[in-house]
Amino acid sequence: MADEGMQSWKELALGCAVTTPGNAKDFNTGDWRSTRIPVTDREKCIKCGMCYIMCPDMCYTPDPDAEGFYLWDTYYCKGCGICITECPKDAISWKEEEETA
Amino acid sequence: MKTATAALENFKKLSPKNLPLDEPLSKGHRACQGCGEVLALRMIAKAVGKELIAVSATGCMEIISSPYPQTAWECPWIHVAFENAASVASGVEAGRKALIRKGRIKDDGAKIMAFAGDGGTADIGIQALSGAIERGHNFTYVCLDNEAYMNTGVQRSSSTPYGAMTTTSPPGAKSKGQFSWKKNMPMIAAAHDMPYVATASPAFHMDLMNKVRKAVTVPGPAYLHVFAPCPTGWRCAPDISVETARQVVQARIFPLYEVIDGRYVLNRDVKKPLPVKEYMKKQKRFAHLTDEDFAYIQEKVDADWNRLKALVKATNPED
Amino acid sequence: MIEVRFHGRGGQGAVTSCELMAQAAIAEGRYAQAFPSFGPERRGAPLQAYLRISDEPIRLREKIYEPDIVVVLDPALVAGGNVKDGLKEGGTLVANSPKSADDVKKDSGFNGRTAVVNATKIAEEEMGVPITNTTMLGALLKAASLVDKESVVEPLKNRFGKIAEKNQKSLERAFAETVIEE
Amino acid sequence: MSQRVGLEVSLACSEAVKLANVDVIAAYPITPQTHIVEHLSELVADGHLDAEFVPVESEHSAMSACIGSSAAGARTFTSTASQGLALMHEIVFIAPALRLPIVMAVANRSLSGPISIWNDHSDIMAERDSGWIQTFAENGQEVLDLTLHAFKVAEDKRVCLPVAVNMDGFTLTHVIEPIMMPDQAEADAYLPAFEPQQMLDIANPISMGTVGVPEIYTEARKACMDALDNSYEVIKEHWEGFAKQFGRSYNPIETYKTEDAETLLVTMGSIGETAMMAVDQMREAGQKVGLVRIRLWRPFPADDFLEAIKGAKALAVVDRALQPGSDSGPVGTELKALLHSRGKDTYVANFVAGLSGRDVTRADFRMMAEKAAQGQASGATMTCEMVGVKE
Repeated sequence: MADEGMQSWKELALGCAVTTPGNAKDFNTGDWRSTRIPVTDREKCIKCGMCYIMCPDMCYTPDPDAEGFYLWDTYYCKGCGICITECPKDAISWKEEEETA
Repeated sequence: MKTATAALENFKKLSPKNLPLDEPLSKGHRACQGCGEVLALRMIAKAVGKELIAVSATGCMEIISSPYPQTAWECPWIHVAFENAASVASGVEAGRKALIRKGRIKDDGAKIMAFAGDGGTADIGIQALSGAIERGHNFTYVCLDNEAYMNTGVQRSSSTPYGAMTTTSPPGAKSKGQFSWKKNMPMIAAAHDMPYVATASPAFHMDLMNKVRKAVTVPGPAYLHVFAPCPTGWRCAPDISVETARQVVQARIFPLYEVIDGRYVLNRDVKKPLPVKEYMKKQKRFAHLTDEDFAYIQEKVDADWNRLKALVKATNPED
Repeated sequence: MIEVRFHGRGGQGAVTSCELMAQAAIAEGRYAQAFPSFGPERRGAPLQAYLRISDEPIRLREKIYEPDIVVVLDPALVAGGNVKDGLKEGGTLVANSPKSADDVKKDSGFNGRTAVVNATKIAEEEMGVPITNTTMLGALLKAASLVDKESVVEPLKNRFGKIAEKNQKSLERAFAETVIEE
Repeated sequence: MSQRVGLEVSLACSEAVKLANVDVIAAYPITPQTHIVEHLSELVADGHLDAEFVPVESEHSAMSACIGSSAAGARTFTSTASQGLALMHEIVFIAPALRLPIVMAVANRSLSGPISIWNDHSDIMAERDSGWIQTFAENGQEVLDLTLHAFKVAEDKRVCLPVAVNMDGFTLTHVIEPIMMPDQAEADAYLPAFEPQQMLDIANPISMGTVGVPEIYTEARKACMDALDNSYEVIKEHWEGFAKQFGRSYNPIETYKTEDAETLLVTMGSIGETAMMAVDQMREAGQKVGLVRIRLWRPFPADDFLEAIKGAKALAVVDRALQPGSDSGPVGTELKALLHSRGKDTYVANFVAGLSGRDVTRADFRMMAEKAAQGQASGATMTCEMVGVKE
């Protein structure tokens, strides 16, 4: 819960511990991105996973519907562009966000 | 004592096909765009997986992962202060050791890791680190080296490279920027005659993750020195963090090597090095340097590389 | 309550003397305090240690300013000038010295009751070392029945293990050879 | 069966830690605490105590390692003094914030400079506001008893706070005196095994020591303040339990001949027993003087104190530490603020005595009590006096 314990001191966990592991996942770092998003051209993609392993924000996850491809997550992508620079096949490129909306 | 050598005899390497899926560091952390440090941290945590108990020093990685009431840690995690990650980790290790011996907790194979930045390691934390290594606690200490105090706004540390501009090593009429050579932390760690020391870079992720696995496999202390590009502090584009982490190795500035029971192993022999100028020119922290300065730095980099090669030769007499 | 001040040198075991006496008294069901002078003195430097023994619980935590008894472990400290400091008029000086009680009185400047024994000689002969702390307990016990002599046997054993017997013998000899002059 | 033994007080402290079956000791040697850790390392080396002895490279790391060990779920002890406590200072505050029940023996010694190894309370007073429960022992028996009690209180799930047991350096630590030493069965009956409320466990991950953003820092501190306040009842309860188990009873505030007393000495630590003797002397001389000893310093037992002094006209409050720039010592400040906030006009004469091993004698106590009585009678301004300072 994102606002756990923010109301009253009486509701804080012992020693201000956070007892819900990984609840930062609720936090929308996609807000940090400006207008551009990385878009993968699946024609060029060789499923090497560099985007998956090199993303500091863990925005790429294996696509359950398309074996071997990776899905990009708008909720976390801060728009750093590492995936674009590191893609060995230049399969990922910037697109204006409106174009894909 | 060949502690590490024996423990690594049957070491099974990770391959790109069998990467662990768990991410002990979760999404939603608040690191800067293109942060090379959080990328390295993510890879390290991933390499360990569900068995990780993490101790963080105060610094970027602590701040961005734990603003109450959120945590980006899926694993047990503790932060106490800036300079004491190694001592906190030694306490965690000692506590668990006693409890396991007394049968009060089961030996679940947890791996204790301490994470600190270069300031928390090479400067204010070096005493605690040295003590913890010397006492032989079974833990892995990871220095995430972004070459300055980034958390507080890019002040110089003893790990800042010569010539770099920081907010406390500004270039000026009487200054080249950072006035001293970068402190050689991995070799300082190795001087403790500890079982396992390694350098790594997130650009070489398989090398990095395998070194992490080795570090946690080896009984006793292990030290990892991980290069961690900081686009914010180094004043470069966020998309080139990995490229920077690659080029620093290709320029022989940050060689990838291991020290296993005192034996130096060069993991990547760079035959045709990139000139240091090529590496440095993309980072505005070096923008004020002249060709003369680059030549001066190149000389030092070459000398350090030769020393490392000599150490490899000296400690591998059979080769 | 009896208050005793020991004069010795760092390394001569004055603190151990106090400790053994305190433990003997406590073993008798009585009360005691033993404490060193809390100084920066190192081996060889003159120092003092203190002992209180009482039949009642001891509440006093002042230093000992007016001892009933002063014990000097090292002959060279007798003439040091400060052994008689605060020593009560009716008190007793117990000194390790090869000299006569009269000479000890002259050297120390204390004219009251004085007990003298050549503890260094006894310790050398019985234990092969010139450490007089346990030997001088024999002299102290002869001069004042602070505790039953038998009560010291156990603490000596606990403290010295194998060499307790030699210490015990040295103590007994000092007890026998101490000369007291009123 | 408890046994009556003659033992150095430092060793009695170590023996209490052994009776507590502590899991981890992380400590760095410093005078006058050394005998405590030396003896503990011996107990571990000889196999008499099954614990990890972590010989850290500094006190800063001692407290850091204690935090790690306690967070791992281990019963944890450390001990220090003076400069060591000062070096630890930064981390001292973090233990209660993380709600870790660490027990620390402080062999109280003055702070530099000038460097001085002797006893006063300036070291612990610099940690006064750290959020630790703080008790002061008056004699060797109390050192042992308060140490056992400290674990019991710290680990109580209603408390979960660290406890500092203060014992005057040298004046207590280096004295051999009679101690009633409980046996292991008695100690176990009083202090069961540690059951941590939360710990670093890969089966149940938690994050400890997160960033306190402005929206939460105030609440986090309030929660700790509340925990410290609430520990008072538990502290008393476990002293009552101790009395039942061992026959020795303790209270947050102890009184001696306070009934009908017009002037009260107020002390903390080992000078209390000498003060009692001074009271006896003054009573014999017909003076209506009594003594109040503060055993529990944090949380301060305000109501007990007010009850203890209710009939008195004047207090002679003996501080063992300076509070430079203030017109009182730390205890004096505490008591004056309390009296004022409760609308009491009891006269307070504040003295700082016994700095760094300077003896506090019966004569000193008589002088202080007399000055307090005279001050009250004449309505003199209440300034703080450094006892025995050479002009």
